[in-house]
Amino acid sequence: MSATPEESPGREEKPFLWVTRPLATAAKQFVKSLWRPSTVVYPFERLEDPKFRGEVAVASGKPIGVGEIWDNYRGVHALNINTCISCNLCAFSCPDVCIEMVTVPGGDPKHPKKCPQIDYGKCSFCGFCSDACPEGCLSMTTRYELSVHKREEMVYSPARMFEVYKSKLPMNPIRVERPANEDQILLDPPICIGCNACSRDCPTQCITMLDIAKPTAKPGEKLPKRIWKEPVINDSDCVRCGTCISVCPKDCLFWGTRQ
Amino acid sequence: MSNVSLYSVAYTLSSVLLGALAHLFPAPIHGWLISGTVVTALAAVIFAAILLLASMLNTILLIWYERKLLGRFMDRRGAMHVGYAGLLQNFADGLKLFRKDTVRPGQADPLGFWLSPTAYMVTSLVIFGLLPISTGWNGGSLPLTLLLALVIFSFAPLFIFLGAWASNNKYSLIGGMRSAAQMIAYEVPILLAVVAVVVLAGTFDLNTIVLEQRNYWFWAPLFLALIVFLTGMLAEMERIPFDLPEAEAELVEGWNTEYGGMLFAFFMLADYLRALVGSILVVLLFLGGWTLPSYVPAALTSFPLAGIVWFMVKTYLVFGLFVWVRASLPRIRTDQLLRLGWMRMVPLALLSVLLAALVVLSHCLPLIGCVPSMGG
Amino acid sequence: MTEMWVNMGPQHPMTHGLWNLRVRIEGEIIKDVEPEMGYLHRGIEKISEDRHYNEIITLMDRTCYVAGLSWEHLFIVAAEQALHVTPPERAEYIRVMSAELQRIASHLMWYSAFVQDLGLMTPFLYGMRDRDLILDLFQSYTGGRLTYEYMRVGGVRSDLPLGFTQRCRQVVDWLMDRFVEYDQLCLSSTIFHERCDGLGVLLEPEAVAYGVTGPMLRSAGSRRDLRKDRPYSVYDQVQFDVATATTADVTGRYLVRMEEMRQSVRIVRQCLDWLDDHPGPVMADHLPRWLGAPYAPMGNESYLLKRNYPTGVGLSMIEEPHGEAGAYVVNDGGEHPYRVKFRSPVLINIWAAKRYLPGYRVADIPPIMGSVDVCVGECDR
Amino acid sequence: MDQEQLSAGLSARFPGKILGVDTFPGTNGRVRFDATVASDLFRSLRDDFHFTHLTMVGATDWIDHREVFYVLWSDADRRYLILSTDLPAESPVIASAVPIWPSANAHEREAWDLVGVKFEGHPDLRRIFMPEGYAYHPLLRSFKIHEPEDLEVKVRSD
Repeated sequence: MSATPEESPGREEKPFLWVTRPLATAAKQFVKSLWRPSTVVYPFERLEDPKFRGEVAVASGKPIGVGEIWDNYRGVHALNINTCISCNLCAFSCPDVCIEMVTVPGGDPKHPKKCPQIDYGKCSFCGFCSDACPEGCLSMTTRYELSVHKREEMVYSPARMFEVYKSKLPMNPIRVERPANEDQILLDPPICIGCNACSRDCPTQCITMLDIAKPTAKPGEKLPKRIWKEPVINDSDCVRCGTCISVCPKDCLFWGTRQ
Repeated sequence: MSNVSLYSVAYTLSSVLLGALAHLFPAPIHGWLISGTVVTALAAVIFAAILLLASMLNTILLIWYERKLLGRFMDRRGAMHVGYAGLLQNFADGLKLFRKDTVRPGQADPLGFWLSPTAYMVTSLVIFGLLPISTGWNGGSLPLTLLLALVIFSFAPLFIFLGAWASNNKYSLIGGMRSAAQMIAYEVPILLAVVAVVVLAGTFDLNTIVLEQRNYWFWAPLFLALIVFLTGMLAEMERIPFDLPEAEAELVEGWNTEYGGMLFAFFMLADYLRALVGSILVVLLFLGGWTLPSYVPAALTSFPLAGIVWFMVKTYLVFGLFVWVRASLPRIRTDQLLRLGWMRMVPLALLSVLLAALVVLSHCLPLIGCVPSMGG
Repeated sequence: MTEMWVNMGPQHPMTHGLWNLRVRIEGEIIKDVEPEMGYLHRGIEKISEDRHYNEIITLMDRTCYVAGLSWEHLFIVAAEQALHVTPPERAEYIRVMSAELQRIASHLMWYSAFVQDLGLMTPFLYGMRDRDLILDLFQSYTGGRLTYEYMRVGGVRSDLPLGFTQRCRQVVDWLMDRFVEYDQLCLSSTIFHERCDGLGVLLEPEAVAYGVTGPMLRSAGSRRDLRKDRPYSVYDQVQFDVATATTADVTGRYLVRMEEMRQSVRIVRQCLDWLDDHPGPVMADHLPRWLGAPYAPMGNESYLLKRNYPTGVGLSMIEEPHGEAGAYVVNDGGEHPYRVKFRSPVLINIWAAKRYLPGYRVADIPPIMGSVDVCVGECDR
Repeated sequence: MDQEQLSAGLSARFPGKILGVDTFPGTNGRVRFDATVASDLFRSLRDDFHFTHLTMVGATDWIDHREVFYVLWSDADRRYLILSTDLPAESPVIASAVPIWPSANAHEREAWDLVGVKFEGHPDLRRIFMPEGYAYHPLLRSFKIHEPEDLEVKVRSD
């Protein structure tokens, strides 16, 4: 058995079972909480309701923030379908792979409109998707009650998240600013075939195909078979979603910094 | 109101019921039904039923009371949704437990396993037949009521140990052994404290003990005995800080780990029954029972059933004291508990017996002065 | 009496999580113990190999569910070292403030659970009630109450909201008063001393040999505190004292943790003063592409070759509420870390139970193991 | 004691077995050593260089070889030291540090469990997190997650 230090700080020589101080402390709290204990009786009183927080604050003297602490809360997502540009960034940024882009009415047949559908059975409410959303159409609200009877009901379709949006709940205002010298999408011109895939699929329509001069073929040299156009990217409109990179058949677009 | 007793109420009820019933039958049965023997027998049954109902209701109310009180000590609310202020919560809990399956572990001994909760419960209930609630409101006045009540009260460790051993679980076994050791150790100071009261009152009859307190309550001369008795009762009731047998941090649920459903409810109810008995004993022995001091205005003591009301108020206040202790003290260890029992409580109890004897011999009290009728 | 093995766990009120303490007892005396871990092993180190650096932060909150921000801090320090990223100073101050608030919250959680193990439930409610105020603070700037996902490689997610420093000061002032109340409930009670004095003694040389760190080591008289010895973030800019005790027992650990909470309040106040005076960015420039806010697909592997990101190894050891936590991050130039290894202080502190538990009674297990402050999430990872 | 002193002292004691000392920010450096002298090196580091704490033991699978790293702490210097050694992938065996630092016990069991490095002389080298009899070492690069059959517990025949 280990050595037992006899002297312990904070211990004074008191008769066995000297317990008046804790009894007094408990009694003090008893008197204090007679009028209104700190409990917020959840289904009837709500934490986000300033009234009850105020009551608790007054009754117990606690410095409880009223209302404003809910501003950044990360709850159920609200999606504004009208402004969604189908950029896929939310789905790409999701660490739990719970966001699936599903077709919603409103797009043209060649270029269907896709909006996120979130499986809350997998979602970890990290907020990366709403941070990533360039248009601010996917936000997190203060709604936190998610219990349902079936697993299928945990999947929120875009229409359902649009209803959340329309219910005008307070929404998380945080928008993460992009780094100042962010990577841009650059082109490797010799590889490009001018196929227009990037321009067609760009959600913000910031890629325009510009004609380039067709070089004159030197004798004995065969010109590459391609369309003589090249994408030009408007950086100020680009949301850095990388759709063009994923659709490029020749891998001629890449991330980089313009020197 | 003093001539109304619980038994007279039961007898009246019985004769009315039987009288009504007798009209339905022809003469021989009619005559037999209204005969004294049958009426008395039914009166006894009704008497027991009323006692059972009252004690059970009080126990359940006690649980509610503890939950609410403990909640306020802890800055929360306690039960509040079922019924007014959660009054029906315990009935809901009981219903839930009643619907649950009672599972006996395969290796557990069936007889001991089933017997011990029942016996524990029954022995706790029997005491209620002996305790006087108010003048006439008791099961009968025996000369040795107090002794009998204490003897039945001390049956509990036997059944706890039986149940613990029978459930064939290591936690239960340790809990059962602790329980037995603890209860046996604290019988001694409790009995010594009671001896002090008996010395002062000169009788073992609880009715007489209460009546002896008409001039002064015994807590004043016997303050030491009161402290010893309260501490011992805490240990006997297995409440914090002496709830080692069911110390849930190390022993899961102690000796009732293996019990579930209604059997667990039996243990739980019996625990609170014992708590109620303990509080009632404190009131009877030290706080003047159903009497109030003479300087209290007569209006407060003369309304119907005033004795019972004041008795219950006192009982619940005493139980509130136990709850207060529970809210502010941690649990102590077995060896410390036994050390406290044998080395502090027994000497204190002996000292209080001595004090009681001195008070009786000198016919005088420290603060109140000399009273001629003192000492039985 | 014969000896017997008792399984305390994996479902047992003493364990505070999922682990199993096998105890060989003779009567009520402990003869030998054998901790068994792994019931909560989620393979966080393996999952990390498949994730972006910032996405690992969501795992860190779940590694230790009572000290999420501390573990985020731990990983971020290592990842920044491996990725050669320097965060702005304001972000460092916010991190230190968060880590210290988290330390108070974690210690309050410990206090609640520990005293409840002693059989007293009132402090549990008090501790949880007061911890809620800190969670409110966290919610106001991270958006979460338990899983914060706040720190990022190169900074933090967002700046503090308006009026935060004011409210935070109110909260810590209020907490300072509550600490007195906690001591009244425990230290002023003779029963508490009867239960805790001289229990679980682990003297300094043994503690060092068994790798025990944190409050358990400091309660044995050691002054080892990584915040002082090897200051990370901006701990060299703030003044505080290392809390120590000399008894090496449960009471000593209680005293150390209580004093640490007071010192944490001191650090938080200094950080708040600094943050009031120095507005600025909270995110570093010059981040690799996949560390920026949106995580777009990299396209093809050739991208990495074109950018030629540097490789590196990061090691961070920080003073987490439970002890010294470590992270070892190997960056091979890719989007994901090649290897992430964490050191869990709790695992080692539990492991030393073989040394500090035998000889005491069964009834002493809850206070002793409670004083270790077990968090199985970080132990099993 | 700074990095040069340490490096010189170690090289003098173990000639040819210290493969190099790299600088590592915030520590006394990263010492790469030959695994054959592991036990003596540990003893020397504890007794002569006062690295009293063993803070962390871990292993990395580099596919062609496995790296075992140790993080030590010296109370005298208030600095860390990283030790690192490469083991062949086919037989990753190294002497255990438990006789020198008892705290290595859990760390080495973890390294054995997750990366499959064997520590000779360890008193109780069992799995610590994965179930007993599990067929894989999950932190090897060859172990792929998201394969349900791998997630089931497989008990080896031996």
